[in-house]
Amino acid sequence: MSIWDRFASGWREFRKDGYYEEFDYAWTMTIDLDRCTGCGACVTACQAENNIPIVGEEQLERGREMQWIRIERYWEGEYPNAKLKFIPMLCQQCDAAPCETVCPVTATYHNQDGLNVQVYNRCIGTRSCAVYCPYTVRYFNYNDHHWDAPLEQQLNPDVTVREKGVMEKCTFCVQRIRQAKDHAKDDGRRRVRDGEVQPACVQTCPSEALVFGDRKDASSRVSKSMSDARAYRVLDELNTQPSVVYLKKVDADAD
Amino acid sequence: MQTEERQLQFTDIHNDVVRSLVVTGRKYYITLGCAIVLMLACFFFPWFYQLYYGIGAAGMNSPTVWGTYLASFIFWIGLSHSGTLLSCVLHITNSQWRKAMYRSAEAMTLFSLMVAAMMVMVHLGRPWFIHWAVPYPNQMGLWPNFRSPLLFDVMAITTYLTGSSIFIYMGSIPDFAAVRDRTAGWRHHMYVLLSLGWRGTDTEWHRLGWAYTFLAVLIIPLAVSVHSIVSWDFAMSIVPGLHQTIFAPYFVVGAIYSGTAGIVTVMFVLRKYMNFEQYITKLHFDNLGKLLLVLSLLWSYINILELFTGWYSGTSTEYEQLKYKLFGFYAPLYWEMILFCGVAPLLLISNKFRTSFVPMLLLSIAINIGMYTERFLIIATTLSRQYLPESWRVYVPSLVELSIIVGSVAMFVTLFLLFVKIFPSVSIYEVKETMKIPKRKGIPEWQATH
Amino acid sequence: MANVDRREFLKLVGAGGVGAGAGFMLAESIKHPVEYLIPYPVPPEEFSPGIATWYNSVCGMCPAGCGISVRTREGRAKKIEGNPLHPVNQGRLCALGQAGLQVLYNPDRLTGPMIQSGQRGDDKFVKITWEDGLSRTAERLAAARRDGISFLSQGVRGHLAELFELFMGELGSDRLLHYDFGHPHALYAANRKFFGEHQLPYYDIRNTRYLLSFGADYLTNWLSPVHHALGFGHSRQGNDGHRGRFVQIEPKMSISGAAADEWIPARPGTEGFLALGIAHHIVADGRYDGDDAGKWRASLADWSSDRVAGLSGVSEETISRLAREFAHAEPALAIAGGAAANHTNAVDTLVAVNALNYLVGNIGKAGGVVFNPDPVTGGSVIDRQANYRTMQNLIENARDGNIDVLIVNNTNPAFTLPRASGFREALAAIPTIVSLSSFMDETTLMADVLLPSHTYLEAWGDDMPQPGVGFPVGAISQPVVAPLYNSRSTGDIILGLAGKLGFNEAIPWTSMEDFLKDGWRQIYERGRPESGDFDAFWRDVLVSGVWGENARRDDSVVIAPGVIEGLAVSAPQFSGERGDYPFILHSYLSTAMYDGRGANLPWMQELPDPMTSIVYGTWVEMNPVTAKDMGFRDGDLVTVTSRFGSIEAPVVTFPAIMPDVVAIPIGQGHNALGRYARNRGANPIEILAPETDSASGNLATSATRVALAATGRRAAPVKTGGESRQLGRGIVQSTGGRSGSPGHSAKLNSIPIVVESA
Amino acid sequence: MGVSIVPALKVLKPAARIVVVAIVGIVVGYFANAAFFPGTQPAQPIAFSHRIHAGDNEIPCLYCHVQARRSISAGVPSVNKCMGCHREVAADRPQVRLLANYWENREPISWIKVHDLPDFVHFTHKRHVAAGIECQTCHGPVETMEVVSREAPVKMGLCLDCHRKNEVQHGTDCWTCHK
Repeated sequence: MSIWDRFASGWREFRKDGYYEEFDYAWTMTIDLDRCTGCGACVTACQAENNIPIVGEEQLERGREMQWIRIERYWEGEYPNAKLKFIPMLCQQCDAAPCETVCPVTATYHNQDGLNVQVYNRCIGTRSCAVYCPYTVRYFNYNDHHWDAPLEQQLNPDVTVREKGVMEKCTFCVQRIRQAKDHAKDDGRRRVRDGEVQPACVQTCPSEALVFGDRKDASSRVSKSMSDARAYRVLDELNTQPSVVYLKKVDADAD
Repeated sequence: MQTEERQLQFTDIHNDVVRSLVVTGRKYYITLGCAIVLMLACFFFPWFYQLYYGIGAAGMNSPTVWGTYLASFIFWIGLSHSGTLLSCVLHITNSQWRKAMYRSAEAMTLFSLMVAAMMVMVHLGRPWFIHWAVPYPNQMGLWPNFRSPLLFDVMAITTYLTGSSIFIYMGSIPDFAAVRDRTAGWRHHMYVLLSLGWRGTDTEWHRLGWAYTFLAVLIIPLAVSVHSIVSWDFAMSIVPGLHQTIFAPYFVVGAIYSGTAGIVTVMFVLRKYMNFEQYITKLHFDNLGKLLLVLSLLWSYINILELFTGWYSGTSTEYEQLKYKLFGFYAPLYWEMILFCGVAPLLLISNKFRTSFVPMLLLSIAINIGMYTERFLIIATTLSRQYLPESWRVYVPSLVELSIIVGSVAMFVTLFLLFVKIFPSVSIYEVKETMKIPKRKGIPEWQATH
Repeated sequence: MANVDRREFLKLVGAGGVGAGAGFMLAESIKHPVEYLIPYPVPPEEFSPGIATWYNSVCGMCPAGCGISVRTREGRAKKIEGNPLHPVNQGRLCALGQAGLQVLYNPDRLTGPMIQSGQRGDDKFVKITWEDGLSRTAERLAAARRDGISFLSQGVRGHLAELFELFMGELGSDRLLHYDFGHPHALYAANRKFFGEHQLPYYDIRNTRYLLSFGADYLTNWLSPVHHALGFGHSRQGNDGHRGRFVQIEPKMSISGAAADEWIPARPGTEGFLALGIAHHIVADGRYDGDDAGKWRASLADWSSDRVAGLSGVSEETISRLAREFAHAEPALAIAGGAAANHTNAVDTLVAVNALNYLVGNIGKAGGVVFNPDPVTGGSVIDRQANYRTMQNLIENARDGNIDVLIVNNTNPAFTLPRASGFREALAAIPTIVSLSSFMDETTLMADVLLPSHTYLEAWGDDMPQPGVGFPVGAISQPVVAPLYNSRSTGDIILGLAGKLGFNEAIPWTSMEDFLKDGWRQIYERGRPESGDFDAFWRDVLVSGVWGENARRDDSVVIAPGVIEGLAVSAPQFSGERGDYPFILHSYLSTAMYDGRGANLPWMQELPDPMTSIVYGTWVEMNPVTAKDMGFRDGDLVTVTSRFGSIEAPVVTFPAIMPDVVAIPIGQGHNALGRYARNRGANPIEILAPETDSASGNLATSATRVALAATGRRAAPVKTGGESRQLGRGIVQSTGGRSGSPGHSAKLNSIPIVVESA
Repeated sequence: MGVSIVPALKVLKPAARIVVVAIVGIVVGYFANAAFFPGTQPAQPIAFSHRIHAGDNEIPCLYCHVQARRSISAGVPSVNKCMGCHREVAADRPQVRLLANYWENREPISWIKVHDLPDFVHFTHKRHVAAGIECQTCHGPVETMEVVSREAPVKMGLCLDCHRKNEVQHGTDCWTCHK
C-alpha cells in the first residue's frame, strides 16, 4: 500500500457519507442546568486530573486562564429581581467541529469514539483552532508552566504535561476512557459498560448535574437524560453538533 | 525640472543605471548599516526572546489568540500585490509608463513576501515544527490537513513567491547582460553568471518576450488567488465579523491598494536618492494616483458593505461586533483607518495633487498606515467579541510585538537596499523601447528601427 | 583537484575540522537525556508500578467530614475523589476537598520540629529533633500550673478528641478548647433551647419540596455542603412528578441564593421577625391544628405581617405568600444560618425558624427535621467548642498571666479572631506557646516550639460527621502516602508528650494507630456479647472507609417547655452609628478558601469566585446604584472602616445585594501561611466589632457597620469572566414548565444516534 | 569580453570547494557521534548480563519483569527479588556481591533506562504481552546481550508498521498511543 494510496483512502474515508454512524462509541455529556449550583467543584477536579497548570496571578491578569471546564455566569434583571444563572462550559466535542477543519497539521481531528482529539505533540501552535471554536474552550500554552516542588508530585502520570506553544482542551478524560476499555478487554468484553467511565468533573459534581455515557447505547443514563424535553445545545444554530447536551434551567419567570 | 527637457540618449540610460549599481556613496552604507542594526535589534532579538519564553511574550490572550503577527503577515502579503500583479497587468495591456518602475515594484513583491513568510514563523507557537505543514512522506505516516485554509495559504504563497521570483529574474536577464558588459572584476563575474550567457540574438529576444508574456498571464490569477486564500483563513471561520463572503475581494482590493501606495513610496525614494529623475516622472505618479483613487473608492464601498451586512444580519453576535468596531475600545483606530484610506485619497481627484511628489509620498504612507490598522482591526475587533460574552476580553499588543513590526520594516528596507545594488532597478532595455530612436548621422533609418 | 596550494589546503582542513565539530555537537545536542529506573529494595504489598492503588479516608478540609478515596500511583497521591459508600457525600466532593492534595504537597509545609530563635513573629526558627522538641514541651508542661495549661485545637471529633480529653485530664487542666471560626454555636443553642437537643438534627433537603432558607448558604459552607448539594439536585430533578422549590432570604445573594427559585433581600438581622411573621400567618390561617394552637396564637399575636413587613422591608403580600406556600408544601423545611445566625439576636431567630418547622409538623418526618442519635464517640466535643465568649475568657486569662503554656493545634485564631479581641496581644503574655500546625500560619508565627503534625492524608484518625445523617456514622482516615517530611500525626505527638510526662497507666498507647484500634474494638464489641473477629471488621472498615449503624431516633417531638410563651426576637444590635457608618458589613466564608485555610492552595486561589469570577484577592461587593451615587467604579480601591479598624479592597458592583450592605469574602489577607497566601487581599474579620449574641456567646459577625472612602487609587481585581449578560444569545436557556417528563424527544438537530440491537 | 559563464564558475571554484568540504565534515561529525557515542548502551551500576539469565539459563522474561503481564510498565525486579535467587546462586561472584551490598544497605539500584519513550506516549506492556507480542520485537534479542543496548529504533514508525501489519483495532488513531 503506497503512501499515496494510504492518503487517498484516508481522504475517501473522511468524505464518505454516514461517517458519524460508524463510531464505536459516541461519548456524550449532559449538563442539567437546573441542578448545577456553580460551586466549581468540577473545575478543580479537572485541574487535578489533567495536570492543568497553575497559571499564576500575573498571567491570569493578561487573560490566559486555563480551565478545560469553566463556570460561566450570566446575570438577568436588576436588583431586587436580579437572577444569576451558571453554565459549565467545556469542549463540546462537536461532531462537525470547526476547529478540526482548520488545523494545518491535523493535530485535532475526530476519532472513532466521537471524540474531538487534540494531539499535543503534533500541535505547531497556529492557534487557528481556538479562533474557529465558537465556544472558546481551547486554551493555549503561552509559556512553560512549572510547579513549585513538591507540587509536581501530584501530576497525573496518565496525562502529558503540555509544553509552551501547544494548544490544549478538554478530552472527556480520555485517559479514563482508555483505562475502561482496557479493563473491558481484560474481562473479554467488547464494550465498556454504562457508568464504567466518568470524567473527573462528572464524577465529583456534588449535585449530580453532569451525566456522562455513550449515546449509541439507548439504555444508557445519558441517552435517557438526552431525551428529556429540556434538552438543548448551546449555539445550536451554528450546527456544530456538540456532544455536550444541556438541560434547560427551570425558571418560573421564563417564558 | 529642465532635466526632463533634455533629450535622453541610450548611453545615458546605461551610464545612469550602471552608476546606480557601481558608485556607492557613504550615505548608502550608513542607511544600510542602520537598517541591518534595526533589523537585528527590533526583529531577531525580540523573536529569539519569544522563542525562549513562549508566545506569552506577545500580548495575546484567550480568546484573542491571534494578534499583530498575523496582521503584519496580511499586510506584507498585501504589499506584495503591488509589484508583480501590477507589472503583469500593465505588461499585457502594454502600457508604456510601466516600464520605468516595474523592476523595483516586482522587487517589492519578492521582499514583502519574504518578510510575510518570516511573520508566519514569528506567529507560530512551535516554529521548529513548521515542516509538518509541508506534505512529504514520513515515518509518522502523517499528512498535513488538506482541508485547512492555512495549508492553502502555505501552498499559494510558495507558488506566488516562486512565480514572481522567476518573473523578475527573467525580466532582468538582458539588463544583467548589459551591466555585465560595462563592469569588471567580481561584479563582472557575478553578472556573467546572472545573465546566463545572454547574447542578445533575435532568437533570445523572441523567446524572452514570449516566455515573459506567458508568465505574466500565468501570474495574474495566481496573485488574485493568493490574497483570496489569505482572506479564507478568516472568512472560513464562523467568527462574527469574519465569516463574510465579501472577504476575498475585500482582501484583494485592499492588497492592491496598499501595494500601489507602496510603489509610490518606493518610486519617490528611488527617484530622489538614486537620481532616476529622468525615468520616473510625473507621468508615473499621475497614473498611479488615478489607480489609487479608483482603488480607494472600491475599498470604501466594500467597507460600507461590510458594515451593512453586520447591521442587516440583525443577530446579536454580528451586531455587538459591529458596535464594538465602531464605538468600542478600538474605535479610534477604526476612524483613523477610515480617514487615511477612505477620505484622504479623495484628494487624488485633483490633477495638481497627483503630479506633486511630496504630497503623494505622504498620502501613500498614510494609506499604508491605514491599511495596517485595517488588518489589525480585522483580528482584534472580531476575536475579542466571540460568541460567549463571558469570554470577551480586550487585547493590547505587547512591546515585543510592536518592536517586531518595526523590525519587519527594517528587514524589508535592508533587502531592498541590497537589491538596488545588485539588480538594475530600472529596466534598461524596456526604457529604451519607450524612447524614440535617436537620429544620428551615418546611421540609416532602417538600421535604427527594431 | 590538482591545483591545491598550501594555503588552499589549510583552508580546506580548517573547514573540514570546523564542520566535523559542528556536526558532532549537533548530534550531541539532540540526544535523549539519561533517565533512571529505580526499583524498591523491598516493594510494599499491593504496590505495583503503573497501577493505581486507592485508599479510603476522611476529608479534613472542613468540618463536614466527607469520606474520600485517594488514588495513588508509585506511592504518590494523584487524585482525591469522594467515597461512594460514605452516606454524607456519596462519592461527591467539593472544590476545597479536591484541593486537599495541595495541602499534602504544599511547598510551604513545615518540614520538622523547630524552636523560635528570634523575637516572636519575626519568623526566625531553628530545626531541632523530635526528641528535643517533645522533651522541651514536656518540661514546660510539667513546670506549668495545673490550670495554667491551655489546649486550643481545631474542631476535631472521634478518638482524637477523646485522646485530648484523656491528655488534658491527666494534666489536670480543664482548658481544652476546640475553636473553629465557622462553628454554628447559635444553631446548637437554638436547638437546645427549642427541642432540648444536644446534637444538631439532620435537615432532610433531599426529600423536601419547599426549602425556606434564612441566609443559610447550604450549598457552600453551611454544615455539610456536599450532602446538601446532593439533596438539592435530587429535590430539583431527582424524582419525577414534582420539583422542589427553594426560597432564599438574605441581604446578599449567595450561591444558594443563585440556585434558589426566589431570592428575597431582607434587612440584615430581621430574618427572625420574618420567620415569626410567617408563623403568625400560618397560625392565623388555622393551618396549625395542634392542641397548643391557642398558646401559639397568643404568643404570635403581635407579629402581624404588616408590622413584620415594616421591620424587615419585605412586602406584606410576599410574607403571606411565603406563609401559604410553606404551609401547603408537604413536606416543607425551614433552615437558617449564615448572616441570619450571626447577629446579636441569632438564637431568637433560629428558634423562630424552628418554630416554623414545628408548626408545619415536619419534625422527624422525611423532608423535614430529623433528630440525630449521639455519635458513638466524641459526642461531648460540642461542649468543648469555644465560642467568642470563651475565647475572650481565655484571652483575659492570658493577659492576666494565668496561662503558662498554650498548645495550638491546626487552628488559627490570630487570623480568625477580630483585632478588637486582642488575641495577638494576649499571646505575647503567654510564656510558652506550642504549635502543632503543619503550616506557618499567623498563630504558629507566635509559637515558641513547633511540632508540625501530619496532614490528614498522612495520619491515622477517625471522624463521626456532625450533624450526622440520621443514624450513627463513623469513618476511619488512614495514611494514603508515606509522610513527606519529618512531621508526626497529632495523635502521636500527644502520645509522645504523654509518654514524656509519664502518664503511662492512663495513656498506655504508643501510637495513634493502636489507640484508634482499641477505640474501634470497643465500638465493635458494643452490644456484641461474644467477641467476634475484630481484625476482619477492622479490615472491612478500612476497605470501605466508613462504618454505619442502623439506629435511628424515634420521631416523638418534644419541644422544650416555655418556648412558645418565650417566643420573641429582639432587635439586632449593630456596632457603629448609621450616620458615621452607613453600611452594614456582610462578611461571608468564601467558596474557595472557607475561613482562610484554603488561601495557601494555588488551585483555590485560581478557582474563580462563582458569583464574580474573581481570582486572587479580596473585593467589596456593592449595589450598582449605591456605587454610582458614591461615584465608585468597578475596581476603585476603597478603605472600609469600622469602629475597630479599616481595610482596603477594590469595589465590585454586584447586582444582587441590598443598597445599604457591603459584602466582603473571608479568606484572604494573610501575613503568613506561605507564598500563595501571604500579602494578598485583606481580611474582613480584622475589622469586625466584638459584638456577641448574648444567648449563645457567638461572635455576631454581621453586626458591624462600616464606612467606605475612596483612596483615589485603582486596583481592578483579576477576573476570568468578561461580559456577564447574555445579550439574547440563548446560552443559558430556561423553561417555565416543570421538569420535562422522560420519553419526550428533545428538539436537537440530528444528533446521530445508532441504537445497538440488544 | 566573453559572455560564457564558464570562467565565472572557475573563479568560484575555491569557495565552492570549501563549502563542500565543510558540509561533508558536518555529515561525518554527525554520524561519527552517532556511531561511537550512541548512548544506546549505557554502563549499568551492576554489570547485569541478560545473556546469562535469559539466554544460558533460559529464565523467562516475565519471571523477573512480572509487571509486564498486568501493568503498563514492565518494571525492573526489586533488589529483594534478585536476592531471592542470589542468596545461594553464584553468591560469590563480585557483581553479585555488589548486589548483596545494595541489599544489606536496603539501597535501591538506579538502573539506567535503555528503552525510554517520550512522556507523551502511552504504551502499555500488558496489552502487548496479552496480544502475544514477543518482547524481542521491540527490545531486540536481549537474551543474547551481555549489556543491553537499544537495537530496534523505538520510534513511531516501528509502532505504526506493526499496528498496520497486525491490523490492530484503531491502531493508527493518535489517541491510542498519545496522551
